[in-house]
Amino acid sequence: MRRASWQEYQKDIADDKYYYARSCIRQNFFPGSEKAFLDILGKDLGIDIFDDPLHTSCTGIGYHSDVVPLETIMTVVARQFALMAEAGYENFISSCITSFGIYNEVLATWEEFPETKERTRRYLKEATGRELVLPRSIAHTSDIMFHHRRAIAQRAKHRLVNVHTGEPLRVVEHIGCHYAKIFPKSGIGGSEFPYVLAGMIEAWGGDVVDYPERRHCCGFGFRNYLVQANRGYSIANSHKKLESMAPYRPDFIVANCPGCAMFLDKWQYAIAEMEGTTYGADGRGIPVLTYEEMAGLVLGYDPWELGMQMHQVDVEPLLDKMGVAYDREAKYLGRGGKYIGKPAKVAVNCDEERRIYQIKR
Amino acid sequence: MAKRVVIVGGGPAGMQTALELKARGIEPIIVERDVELGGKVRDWHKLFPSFTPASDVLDPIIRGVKSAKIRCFLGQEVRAIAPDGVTLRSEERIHADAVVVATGFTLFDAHRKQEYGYGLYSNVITSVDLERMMNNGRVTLADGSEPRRIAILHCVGSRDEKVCQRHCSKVCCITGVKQAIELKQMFPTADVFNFYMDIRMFGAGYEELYREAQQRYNVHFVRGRISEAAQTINDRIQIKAEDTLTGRPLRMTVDMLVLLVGMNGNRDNESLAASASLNIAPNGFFEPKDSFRGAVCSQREGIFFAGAATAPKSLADTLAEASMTASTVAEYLNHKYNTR
Amino acid sequence: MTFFAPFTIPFIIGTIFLFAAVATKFVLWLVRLPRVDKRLIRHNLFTWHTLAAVWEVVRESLLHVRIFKVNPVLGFMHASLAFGWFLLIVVGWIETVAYLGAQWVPLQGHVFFKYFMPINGITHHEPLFEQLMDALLLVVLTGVALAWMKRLRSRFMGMRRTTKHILFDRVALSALWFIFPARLIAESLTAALYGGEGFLTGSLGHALAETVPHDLLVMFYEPSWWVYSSLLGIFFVAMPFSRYMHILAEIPLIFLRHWKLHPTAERKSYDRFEVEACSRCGICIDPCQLQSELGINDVQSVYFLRDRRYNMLNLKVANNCLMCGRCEAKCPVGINLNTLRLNSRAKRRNIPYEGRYKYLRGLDRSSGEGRVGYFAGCMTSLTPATQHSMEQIFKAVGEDVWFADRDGGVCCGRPLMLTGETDAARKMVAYNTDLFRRHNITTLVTSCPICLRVFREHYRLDGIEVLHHSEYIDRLITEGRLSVAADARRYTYHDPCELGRGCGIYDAPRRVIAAVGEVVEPKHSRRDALCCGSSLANTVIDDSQQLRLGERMTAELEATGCDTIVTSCPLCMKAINRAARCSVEDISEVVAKNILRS
Amino acid sequence: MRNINFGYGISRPRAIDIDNNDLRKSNAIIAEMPELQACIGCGSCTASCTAGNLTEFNFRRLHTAVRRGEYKGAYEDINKCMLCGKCRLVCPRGINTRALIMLIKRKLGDF
Repeated sequence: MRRASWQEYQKDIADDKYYYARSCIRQNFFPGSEKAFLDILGKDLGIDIFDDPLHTSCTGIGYHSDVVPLETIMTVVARQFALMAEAGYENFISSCITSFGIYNEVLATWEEFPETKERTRRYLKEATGRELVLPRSIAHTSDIMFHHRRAIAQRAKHRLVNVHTGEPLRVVEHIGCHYAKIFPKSGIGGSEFPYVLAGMIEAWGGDVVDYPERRHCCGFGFRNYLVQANRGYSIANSHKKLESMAPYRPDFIVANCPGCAMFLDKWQYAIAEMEGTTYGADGRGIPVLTYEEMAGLVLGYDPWELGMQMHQVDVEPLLDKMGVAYDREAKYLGRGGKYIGKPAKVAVNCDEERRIYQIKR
Repeated sequence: MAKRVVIVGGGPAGMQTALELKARGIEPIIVERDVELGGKVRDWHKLFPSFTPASDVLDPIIRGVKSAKIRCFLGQEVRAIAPDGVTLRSEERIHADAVVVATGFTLFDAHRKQEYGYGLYSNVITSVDLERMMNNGRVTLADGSEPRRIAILHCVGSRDEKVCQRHCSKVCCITGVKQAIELKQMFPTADVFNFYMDIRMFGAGYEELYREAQQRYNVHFVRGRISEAAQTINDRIQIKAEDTLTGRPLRMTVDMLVLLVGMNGNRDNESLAASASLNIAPNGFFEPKDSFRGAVCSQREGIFFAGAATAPKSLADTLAEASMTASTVAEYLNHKYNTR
Repeated sequence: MTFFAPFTIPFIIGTIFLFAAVATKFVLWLVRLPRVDKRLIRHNLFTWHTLAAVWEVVRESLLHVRIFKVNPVLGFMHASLAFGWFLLIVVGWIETVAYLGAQWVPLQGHVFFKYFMPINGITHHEPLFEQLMDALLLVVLTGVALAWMKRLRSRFMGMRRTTKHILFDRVALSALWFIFPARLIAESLTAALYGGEGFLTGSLGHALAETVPHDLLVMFYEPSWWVYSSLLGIFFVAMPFSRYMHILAEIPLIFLRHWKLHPTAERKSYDRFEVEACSRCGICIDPCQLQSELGINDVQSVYFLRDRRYNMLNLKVANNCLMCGRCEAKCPVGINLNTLRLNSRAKRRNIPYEGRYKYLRGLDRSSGEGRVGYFAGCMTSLTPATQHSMEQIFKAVGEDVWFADRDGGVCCGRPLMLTGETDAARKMVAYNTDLFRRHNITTLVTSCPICLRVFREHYRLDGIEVLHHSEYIDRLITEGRLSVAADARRYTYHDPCELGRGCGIYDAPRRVIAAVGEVVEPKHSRRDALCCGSSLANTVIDDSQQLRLGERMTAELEATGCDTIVTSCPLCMKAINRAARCSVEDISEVVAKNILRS
Repeated sequence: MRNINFGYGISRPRAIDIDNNDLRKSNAIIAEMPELQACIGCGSCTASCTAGNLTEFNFRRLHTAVRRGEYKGAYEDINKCMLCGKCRLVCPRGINTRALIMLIKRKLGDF
């Protein structure tokens, strides 16, 4: 197989006993995904995973936006590790790609410049009274999902196959930049052909789409999105990717980074508003899934339990293709049948409402 | 009795050294890993800067070796070397009065520059593949059609710390110019873009050929290294680079991407050097005794170098150096046996 | 007597056509003259300028004195044809009067007088006229013979190359070649049949009468006059559209010129007189170095004027000229070839762009203070030795100098003018004029002849004396402000085109060099000096062609056996430096090296 | 189509897009003066440039961009040139830069 080189870089991933660090963005935009991850590992696969209520944000967004200094973030990271050790774990897994990059960067810095490590040890002690302990392994949660992909395949209720045609679904995988572009060795498959999501897709019956702008950043880029003046640049990146993948007519996009999944989904709506272009075979957008949502669907989870109603792009066409049963009426109903509101439709031409956002110039 | 010299490697350097030693009444023995003499030049179509067919240069040398009845161990690999002979993998030992290391270089494996998708995308080929295609008489895309736009990328596996090859392979620039001209001759309406970091035209006639490629053949030279290549839906290659001379990123789709692969130190250099306590330079090639007066001598008496074993060299340089090696070896033997 | 015969019809038609066509042309051109030119005419019409013009018409239109000076054989050819024919007409008219008194005779009566009034029909014979007319015919025929010769072997006429002509020219030329031989035959036949005493036609007539049967002579008699008349008719019809228009166009041109009209950077109606006054003699071809060194033979002034006249001028021809002025210096009609070439370029590519050169506003990079301004010129920054030497000279004479462009100035505008962008150049002219004025200088010294020329011709710098640095240095030496030591070196001076032919400065630099060493002249010098080939005026020839021109002219300079080649233009300097084996110096360097400190 | 004012749009890429650039003019320029391709990007022209001394005019970058089919702003920019010809004197490849400037001007705007 030509893609063999995608598997070239491999890394050691622990089989069990994970210390789970959450993602700021995902808790807000994809709360169902983190829950699904814990459920899949804990309940379906029976793996020991600890979701520690004491841990905090890694402050990565602040760091990349130049508001959190290096010493601070190192101390925060050291505290997370200390919490892990105190909880009796040594395999640190992070739900966020930004955090994953931060942890790797901090560990590499400590190794290259031991004085920074000593300084952090002191700060940690002074600030929290905790001791610095290094984890035995660091992995991203998508690495963990990849690691257990075959076990999930064995338990699959659905496969990434169009049940009407029997054809494999065409899946675009998008890897967060900080997964392997900072340290190629930190990602499965390296930076050029990361295999982490492709491995899951292939294990679960789908076809990976390799399109020209596959490597390109989604455009989040922290300051590029956070500062409104730069936001046009941010959306231009997603636009470039969507333009490039469109000819391949993908059935859905799967991403392993909080920002990417959010942007590739939400920008489709913004692009539709700005350019009148809606992507996807039927002009209804290309659904964007997290890998937990993808795994959840494969394992037969209810899509609304997974939080897929939070997406801007409707996922129903995909669910229909996969033959996943769902309650159309219950989509926007929360606990106790309460209406939770719904996002604007991506296909803007179908939208009757006309709204103007008041944005200060 | 004639003095005997074992030459490790049956490429141009080894053969030329053998011929010149033979002419001096010394008995050369060639040990070649391949089953045929000739080395990598055998795959080459035409030589820069004169477009001389490679066989016009190589064939007379091979014929010379055969007609001089020089003993050749073909398909035999040398495991260890010493001033008094070599040991083959078969543990057979060949005694000699001196040894010449003419093991040449190893081509850079283009797979290692993953971002260019060699072996993955159907129309990404190396300069060596292109020569082979030209030798077979037809250059086409994977689907058999003619390329209309071709990119040639310089310095693949040269001057690149990311693949631990810091040195310049010296001959790729002029090869890129030569191949661009050959492609334009084959496909006059095609656009050829050479992406380079520096153009190093060190030899006689090279700069002139470069200018001819630019002005007469309208080859586009873009100063900038391609950062990544990706296959498009119709099997073309989308490439990204910076056009550093305009200071702007540049992107385009080409039908064919030719990677000018560099020369690396021979992959056996480490083990051979270890067997005889020779030095390996940081660039992976053998380190000669000194670069000026002892360029073909090793640190050990009785072991000599010829050709690209010590550094990337053109064929002309290799042949010239082989002559120097032969005379140095002859003088060494003369001195050694007459003063004893 | 009616003086009519059917054979005169072609002649009459031709003559009427000619007069109508030429009159139309002249009237149109004059009417279309810009107001300034018309005012000049009114102003100068009744002055001695008009008399001078009449004298020049005689000298040039009839006698072709200037061609005589360039090439005597060619001069004789033109004079014999023009003046000979003119006298034939005048004497013929007198002859008619002598025979018939002051009665009105139609034109054809004069021209075909021999036909209408053969000897045997005349009561009182005037042999003097007959001999005179024969003599004049012989003179004209000699001219025709030379013209034939020129066509066949131009070298015989002292020309390496002659003009290639268009169809109209060929028709007119062929007619002209045979008009006078036809007249000879017609008049000789007349003499054979009706008698004649002329030494040419009469003798030939007698010979014919003796050798040719009478019937044949009768048979050919009328047709021979038909041929003569037809050739005249054809020639007259072709004339206004062929190069022979010059015969007529040159006359008003001479008057206009004496009334101070001249061509300008913009095309105007006056140009038509100059363009059509070109006789396409081809004298401009030989001096052209593009032709002699590079073998380019379709761009010379003669072809340029031809193409422009017939509206088939293309950019490549208009642009492919060094504007060295060597052809202009030799043009017997004195056409302003460079100016016409320039305004052709302007017509084709002067598109003003509004936002252009906005960046000049408020710019001042000058330094120093003084009544003398020094404008080195853009190119001089590539020959810093010149700049340095000038500074040394200024220092030696204690001159306070304002440096206009030591830190990079604004171009003088001439390069733009040379490519025809006169409107754009005006912005530069305005900028620099303002700059010079603001700094209150009284003398402006420049080291670049290109700048010098534009300063003198296009800048309005009243109150500021503009000098080339060679003139300035010459003045310093003459006034005794600067003393230089003599050395034993032999110097060959190269006249830059813009300085020599352009500004007429030949002696000042030579005097300066002579103060230092010996001046040896190359084969071509002064008005005849060769161009270095790097002229900014030419944008067509490539680098190798520039180099070849430079090499050839440098070889000629070196052939003098000099120690040092001296020039006074940074462009020439660069061109000579590329090719020279001996040392090359700017005139300022020669001086600066030899300054005597008091 | 634009119903909402987001306060920003999709930025156009800065990249030179050879695939979508109209190369006809640049091809015509190169065909007329193939010596342009002989440029080795040494920058002598720009370094010596009279206009470049006073503005940001950069002839080397300009003609390189034009060759890649980037014409935007090139005409306005090239009009900063005063045609003084210093660049032609310093070009190591002997390129007839003045003719080139006139040619580019002609192809991009004049006439």
